[in-house]
Amino acid sequence: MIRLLDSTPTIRLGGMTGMSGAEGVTEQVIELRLPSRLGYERIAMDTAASLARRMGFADERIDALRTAIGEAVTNAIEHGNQADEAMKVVVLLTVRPNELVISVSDQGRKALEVEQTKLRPHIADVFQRADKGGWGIWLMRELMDEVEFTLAPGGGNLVRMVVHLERMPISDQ
Amino acid sequence: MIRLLDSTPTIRLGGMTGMSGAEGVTEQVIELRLPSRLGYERIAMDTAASLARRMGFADERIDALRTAIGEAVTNAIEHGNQADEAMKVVVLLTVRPNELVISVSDQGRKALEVEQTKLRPHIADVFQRADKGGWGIWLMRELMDEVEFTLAPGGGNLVRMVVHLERMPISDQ
Amino acid sequence: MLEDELNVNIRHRDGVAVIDLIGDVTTFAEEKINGAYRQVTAQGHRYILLNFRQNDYINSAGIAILIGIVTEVNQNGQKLAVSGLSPHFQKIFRMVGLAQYAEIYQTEEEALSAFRRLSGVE
Amino acid sequence: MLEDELNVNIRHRDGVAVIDLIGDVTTFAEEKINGAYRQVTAQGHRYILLNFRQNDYINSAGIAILIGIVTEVNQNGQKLAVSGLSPHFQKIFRMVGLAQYAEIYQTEEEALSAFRRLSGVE
Ligand SMILES: Nc1ncnc2c1ncn2[C@@H]1O[C@H](COP(=O)(O)OP(=O)(O)O)[C@@H](O)[C@H]1O
Ligand SMILES: Nc1ncnc2c1ncn2[C@@H]1O[C@H](COP(=O)(O)OP(=O)(O)O)[C@@H](O)[C@H]1O
Repeated sequence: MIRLLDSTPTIRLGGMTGMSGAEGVTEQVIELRLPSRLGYERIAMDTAASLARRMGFADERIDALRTAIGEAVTNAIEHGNQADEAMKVVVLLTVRPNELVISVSDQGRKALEVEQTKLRPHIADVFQRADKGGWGIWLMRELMDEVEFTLAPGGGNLVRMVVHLERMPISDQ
Repeated sequence: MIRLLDSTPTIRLGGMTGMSGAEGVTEQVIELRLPSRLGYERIAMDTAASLARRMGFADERIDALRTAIGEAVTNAIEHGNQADEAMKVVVLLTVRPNELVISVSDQGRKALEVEQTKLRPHIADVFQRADKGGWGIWLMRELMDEVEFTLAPGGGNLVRMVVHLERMPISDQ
Repeated sequence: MLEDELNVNIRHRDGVAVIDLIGDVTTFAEEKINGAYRQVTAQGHRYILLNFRQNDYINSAGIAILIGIVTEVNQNGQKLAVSGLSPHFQKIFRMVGLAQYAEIYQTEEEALSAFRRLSGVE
Repeated sequence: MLEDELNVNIRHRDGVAVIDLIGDVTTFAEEKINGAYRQVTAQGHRYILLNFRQNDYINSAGIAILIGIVTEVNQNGQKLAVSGLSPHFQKIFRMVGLAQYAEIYQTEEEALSAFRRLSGVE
């Protein structure tokens, strides 16, 4: 796997020894900490897009990633951190040979209920409601390969999303 | 100053209360932690460029910033952290009403000598040398408004660079 | 950069009210979009085109604003179309179901000729 | 994306060896650039054009490689020109002093016609 990363021209970025596990799985982690102010989600979107581009993701996957990470960070700012600018949103971008893992965590001023993570809004119903929102989490689920909600180590809300690189792995084992 | 930030359409990003000092100076800090592997400086360049663009910097200032931060992070990776991928390069981007402050720190596996921070290479001399390098720090100094070398809190090397936003400050004091 | 703000511009072409959305369609855009819609509605327009600019940022808060517009368009018996969306946002509009209530066209011209056919038939 | 790698391509136009540098000019580019230079030198070329692609990434390690090329160009009595640099890198080439040893042209065509005038005079 190390060889795959290093011989692939698209991944000048790939990990070598970074956080090697027992199985020789390699990954590299980028951490981004943002103030809880709307607008800063754009920085997370651009950083993730820059990374995904260099990993070799197709443009449409990058667009999907931009939208998903934008929604996750916006929720962390608005809901999880209640737009208290002193609170940080932490974005971890983990580069693996065949996937990019994105985790977005907040400081949990407001807890995310499990039911809220499973909503599938229908536009015809939404017309009847005063609040036309509620599309963010559903969009993340639709656009990413894996989406999972857990508690962050510090007690906040954490969304973990995975996008797979659609490239055939050439295993050297 | 708060008013300036909030009334300026180009700074949807500007700080409000983030790290307010006694004088009411406001700033917002973005932190980026990168693995010490060449190539990852591109992520720092793209993140800083994304931020600078939203702050309203002119394209040529953004190009200068990209080059300067790229050199600083490359040095931190190659020299300060000796390309040990487990070591982190920490980039702090501080958004102020009229400037962007960039600090890049490494874990100091190799100390940066004061004389090295003051070199002004001349190409005619460089032709005679086997090593044609040594342009990085000089480029940072040429391209940024302020450049300063100190020790990082953790003992590593720290470069602090400032770029001024060329927009007339409208003080409300 | 001004791209971070939404600028709204209203034009009238062939009996269609064209609302250009230049910039990002997020929560900050709400007043401007609703204001533009109310203005063309007060002018009695039945055909409305929301003309986006490729590659601008639209998020779920922006989608909620657009669903609000569709709600009123339906109540007021108007016809809404959209143009200028990137393929990514065309896909998202389809996923959300907005495409059932507002025809999606690549360009303003395509949307206008579709409105012409429609007004000829009606 | 392949843009992260440097691709080098050698063409011959009007007696000039044109070396296209497609991609990033950083420490990883050293072998390819030096290899291309040695190849055209072995072929006896006197006029060499390094043709960059606007907006690619060039860093100080790339500049060091180019200074290495200039050193050899001077020793071998060749003439070097560059084209395709963005305004930002034109500025940096001037700051570094590279512009004194390699004429900077906006486009390949401008560089080639300058070489034509030069070879006519010599
Ligand atoms: N990070 C979070 N912390 C706390 N609550 C959250 C978080 N993310 C989402 N929620 C809750 O889940 C709901 C649904 O989120 P979402 O689908 O993104 O739609 P919207 O943000 O438009 O309401 C939110 O209204 C909020 O109550
Ligand atoms: N972050 C750093 N940590 C330790 N040493 C450094 C650091 N940055 C620069 N240096 C030293 O300063 C010298 C000059 O740096 P620079 O001007 O960037 O040129 P180059 O990296 O091409 O040698 C380097 O060769 C290195 O010895």
